[in-house]
Amino acid sequence: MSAEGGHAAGSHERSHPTVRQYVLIGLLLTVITIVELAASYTPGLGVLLIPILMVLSGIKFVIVVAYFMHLRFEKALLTRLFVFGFVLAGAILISLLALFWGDPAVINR
Amino acid sequence: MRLDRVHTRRLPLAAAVLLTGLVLAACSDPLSTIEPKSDATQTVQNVYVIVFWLAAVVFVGVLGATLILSIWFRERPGRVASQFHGNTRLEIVWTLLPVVILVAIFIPTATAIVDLEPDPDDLPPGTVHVEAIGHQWWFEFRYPDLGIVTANEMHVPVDRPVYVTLRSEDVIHSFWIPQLVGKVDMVPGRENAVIFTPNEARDEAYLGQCVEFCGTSHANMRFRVFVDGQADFDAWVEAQLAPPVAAETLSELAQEGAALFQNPILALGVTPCVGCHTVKGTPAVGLIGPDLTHVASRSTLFAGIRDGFASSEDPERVQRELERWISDPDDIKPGVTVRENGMPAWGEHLTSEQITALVAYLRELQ
Amino acid sequence: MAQAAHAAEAPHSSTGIDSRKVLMWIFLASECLFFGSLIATYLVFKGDIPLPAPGFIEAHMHDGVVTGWFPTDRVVDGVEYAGVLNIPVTSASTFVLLMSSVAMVLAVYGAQNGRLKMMKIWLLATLLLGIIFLGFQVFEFHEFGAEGLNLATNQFGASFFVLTGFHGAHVTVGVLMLGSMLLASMRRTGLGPEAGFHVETIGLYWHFVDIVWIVIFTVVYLVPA
Amino acid sequence: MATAAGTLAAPAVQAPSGIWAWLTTVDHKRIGTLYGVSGMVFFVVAGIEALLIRSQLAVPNGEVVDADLFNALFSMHALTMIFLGVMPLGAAFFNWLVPLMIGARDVAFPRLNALSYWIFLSGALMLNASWLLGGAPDTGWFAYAPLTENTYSTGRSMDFYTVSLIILGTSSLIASLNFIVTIINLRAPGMTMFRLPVFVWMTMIVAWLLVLSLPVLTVGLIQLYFDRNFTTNFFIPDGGGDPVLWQHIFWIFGHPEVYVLILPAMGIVSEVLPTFSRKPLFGYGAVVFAGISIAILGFAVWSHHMFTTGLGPVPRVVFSATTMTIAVPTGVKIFNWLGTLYGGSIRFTTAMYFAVGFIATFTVGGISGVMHASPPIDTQQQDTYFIVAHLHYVLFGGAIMGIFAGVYYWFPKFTGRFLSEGMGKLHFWLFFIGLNVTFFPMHFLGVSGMPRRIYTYDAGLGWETWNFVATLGAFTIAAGMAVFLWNFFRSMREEPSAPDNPWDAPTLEWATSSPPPEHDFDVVPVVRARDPVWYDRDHGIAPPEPDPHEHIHLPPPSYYPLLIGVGFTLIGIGALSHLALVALGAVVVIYGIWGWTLEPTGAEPAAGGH
Repeated sequence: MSAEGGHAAGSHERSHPTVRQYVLIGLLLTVITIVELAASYTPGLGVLLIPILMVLSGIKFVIVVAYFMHLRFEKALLTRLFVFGFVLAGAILISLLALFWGDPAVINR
Repeated sequence: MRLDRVHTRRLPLAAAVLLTGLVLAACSDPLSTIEPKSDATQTVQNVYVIVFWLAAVVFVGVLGATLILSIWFRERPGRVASQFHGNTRLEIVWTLLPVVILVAIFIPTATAIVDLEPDPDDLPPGTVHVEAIGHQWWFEFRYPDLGIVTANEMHVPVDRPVYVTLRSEDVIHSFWIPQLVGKVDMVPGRENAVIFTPNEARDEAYLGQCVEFCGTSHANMRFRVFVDGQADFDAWVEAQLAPPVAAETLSELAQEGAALFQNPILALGVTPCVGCHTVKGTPAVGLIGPDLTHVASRSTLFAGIRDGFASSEDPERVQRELERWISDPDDIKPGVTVRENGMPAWGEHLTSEQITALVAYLRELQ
Repeated sequence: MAQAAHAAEAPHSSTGIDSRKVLMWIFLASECLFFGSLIATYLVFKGDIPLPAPGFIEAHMHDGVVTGWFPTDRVVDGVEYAGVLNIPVTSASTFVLLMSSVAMVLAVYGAQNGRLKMMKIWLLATLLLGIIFLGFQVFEFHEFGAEGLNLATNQFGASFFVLTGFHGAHVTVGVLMLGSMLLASMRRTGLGPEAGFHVETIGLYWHFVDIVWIVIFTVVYLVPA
Repeated sequence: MATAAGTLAAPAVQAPSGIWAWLTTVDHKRIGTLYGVSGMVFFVVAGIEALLIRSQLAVPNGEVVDADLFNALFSMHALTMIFLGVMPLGAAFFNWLVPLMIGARDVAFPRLNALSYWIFLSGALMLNASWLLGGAPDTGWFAYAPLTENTYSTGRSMDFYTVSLIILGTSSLIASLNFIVTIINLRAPGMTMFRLPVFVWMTMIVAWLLVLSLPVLTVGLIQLYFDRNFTTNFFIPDGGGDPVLWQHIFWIFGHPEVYVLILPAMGIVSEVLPTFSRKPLFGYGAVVFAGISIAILGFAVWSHHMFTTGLGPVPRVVFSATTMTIAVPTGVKIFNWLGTLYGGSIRFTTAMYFAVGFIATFTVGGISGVMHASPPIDTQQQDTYFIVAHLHYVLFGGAIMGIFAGVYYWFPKFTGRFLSEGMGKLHFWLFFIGLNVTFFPMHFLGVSGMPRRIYTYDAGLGWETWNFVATLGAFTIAAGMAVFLWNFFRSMREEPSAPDNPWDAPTLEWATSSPPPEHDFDVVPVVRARDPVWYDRDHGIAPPEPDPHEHIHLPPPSYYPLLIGVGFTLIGIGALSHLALVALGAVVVIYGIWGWTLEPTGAEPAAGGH
């Protein structure tokens, strides 16, 4: 619909970020990446490292999807469509790993 | 209308015939899945009976309802369809009803899964341990505690737990003796296991077969299980452990065959017999093909698809088939020369006299 | 707005969202499953990479350290293994891809606000950053190959190369789309009223490829085995 | 590029005719016909393969075909039926009906729709070309590694399998994306989501299933292709791989695929039953939600195909529970169909015969499915003829019966002609009796321990009688198909005579002419209720008058879809022969997409996109 493409900012309840905000978001993403790197080089985090990394990259993921991909500013329908696939992919991935990592039958690999 | 006449006559009768057919059809068939002869298959059967009768009730109910509604509400002069969109109470009922049925199925199912699961660290006392190894297209059976290696034929004592570990040398096979134990796959790179206690000794063999598609001759990959009384089993073990036939007791022709069998360069560029087969006490120590130390004592040949010397009424016929096998095995079991580590077609390399001599030798490997 | 001219012939849309955008989002949902499966394969094998055969150790021993087998440094049975993954280099390429996303979002901004020149500049920037990322990947693959890790080496090699390779293929498709868009925007006739949409849709794809890399970077490079 | 696009767009001005019209069409109805005819052709091909299988097994130690050919036959029978028969027949109905049922003038992306057909045709021909070039796939449609790896499957057959399935998957993915968007976005005014006909709902669910499951299969196929051609060892145990991983990947796709095959038939039956019962569908909401639940649960049950693989007790308990749960929504559907019959004034047309037959035979398949949802029972049924019986009751008794209900029901709408009811009923009885005679005895064979996929068996195992009976049944089905084809060709020679709404049906496709005009509706209908045609009839609402000044814009024909399809074919052939051809194919695809994007489509932006 032209209202969507033509007047990007006009037809939405929340207005898109400005150039400045986009750059700031980019900076934020960079900072998070640096923190991730630092965490992975920090000895002694042990098992904590994995959840830390997961949360940080999850935050990055959400930021890109919400702001760069404008999902935050679109109708909820698009979010639902995408999240459905994403959650399913995650669920299948986790159950697959659970099936393999708890598998006693493997004798050589 | 034609529909109701045809239906009313056919369906109830058909349903009755089919249901009883389902119960009776398989009884006394050698591979029957509903004639349990071990604790393991009995456990399955106990679940099956519950599920079967529940299924039968649903079958009759739904098909009957379909039939009755179709007849009752068919178009007739003056009939007007009542316009309604649903009935919430009814819909809740027929959502919950299946749930109840499924719970009734699930509880025995879950119990049976746990019951059937072997625990390798806590095997019952007196367990016989067998290693079953799938090959394209035959089964190898090893008894690690007894030192026996055989092929396509398993002997177990009655009323003692049998623990079978399952492996594969090549592709995925599946191990199944319908009357003794449900199927579990033999997966390369993995080790699975089953445990069962046969409860009926008999002369007739229990039939088993590969049930996971494993290539050209999947259909020709079968085996037999003999459930013996303890004394018979001990005798079998003793026979298997007995030293193989001494060379000097062989007939003249068989000695000629033995020489051929043990010749390390039987034909140029072709792996000789000894490259693949083992006959204990001889230079033949190959590990690729079946162990032939006591091949003539087996009831079948070529993985359960033909009678062997020990069971056939007509040993000459077995002799001829074995000659045909050595000469062109694909003729009996398609694909066997083509697959990796396959049996060569010796007809291209040996004279028929030589093959006759070879078979004469094998025939004396009691 | 520059694109308002075509408002008279608006396509029908029951939800008010442009069909192409809906299509792209569903496609991206599908892509989640694609990369999810590749990542799952990688993780299934990551846990237990077996030791190499003695022949491999001999062939890839440099200064007492074996290269090209394990993802990260480790010592097993007194043998020292140098990890294949080069975190500093990949961090740089990750940064490049992240910046390309920023560039992309600015290009979309330009396109949607009728600032054609801004759009072109940032499209070009995105394109170049994408190509640099691909360059990093070529370099990385080449290095790994030199150290002894290839598709046949072990399950780590196979699942790593197929996962990152297919990500790279997606980046390549993105680069092709960006290049096409850029070329089209140079045409005499200009871009036409649909530019905002095309750029935004390509942008969605590009950002998605970026977030896939966010996951890959974490799961493959940072999370220890 | 720009100039090329300018000249190439010329056919858009004067409407192409004859074969060219079919090659460049973007009309959803014509594409539906292409899918339908292709699907029927491959249905017959797969049926012939089935007859050969049944002939071989009619008697013990049969000698009709040899082992290798038999293995190729059963593998190709499954692949052809699933991917080239039932799926395209489903797609034919989606294409024909979805825009008509939601009151749209076409799908959201007409050219993408044409593209998905040409890619489908490319994959279909490639898969069947394997018969002539290096042997057809002969490891079953499930293709369990490591049997499919180079060591055990020499020759090209498994490469044909991977490449053509990836191509077919691409086609289905494109089509599915298109249908989801169409249903979400192109509904007529007043057509809310909960006024959508159940068939449209099922279409959307099927499309979602494909969109979310195909990528998983694609990954597996890529890995298998890499194993065979690029030295990886994903599924080769000797190289550290794991064949069980293939099984997981395959069935994560494979189980949703089962619902892809059956849900369209459920949708069709949900349209046919109310029309001929002359009353609304019983429990519309329940039927829709049952479909959605089946789809979601369909992703949580894949390991029930692997109960005998050795997964350990916990996964078996869990997957057994999820699998049994699926019986609940399935049961809800069956009960609601029965509820639809209740209180009706049922006209037993041929379509209704097939629909009621569907309920009966599908129920049998559903019940036997619950049996092997129990892993202990499954250890006695898995890979036996019991499973063959089960799956054919679901796919023949379900999917095929449903599809033929749809064929008889919508034939007047599609062609403007009627199929003969007399021959139709003969067809039904031959199918119904044939399928029960073929497949019911297979339950007995399975209980008697007959394994699947064996090309020969010995006498004396109690299998002779029922195998022979099953073979007789198979030829009965073939006779039914012959009657149908005769009926079809006879009918096509007649003059069109069908009125707009011959069955007094409630959905929007019956609100336009039979066959519909190219633009579907003279006036885009306004929907006021769930059964719009009945609502307007009962409330005396006359159809709106067309506006003589309205310019109905239709997307012009395009040969870029065909061109891109050719590009895909080249990529596929290249993947099977020389990688240089892949590059050439990629160039053709890219050129095609360029031309496509720049091609003028009038002023309808909804037709664009890539």
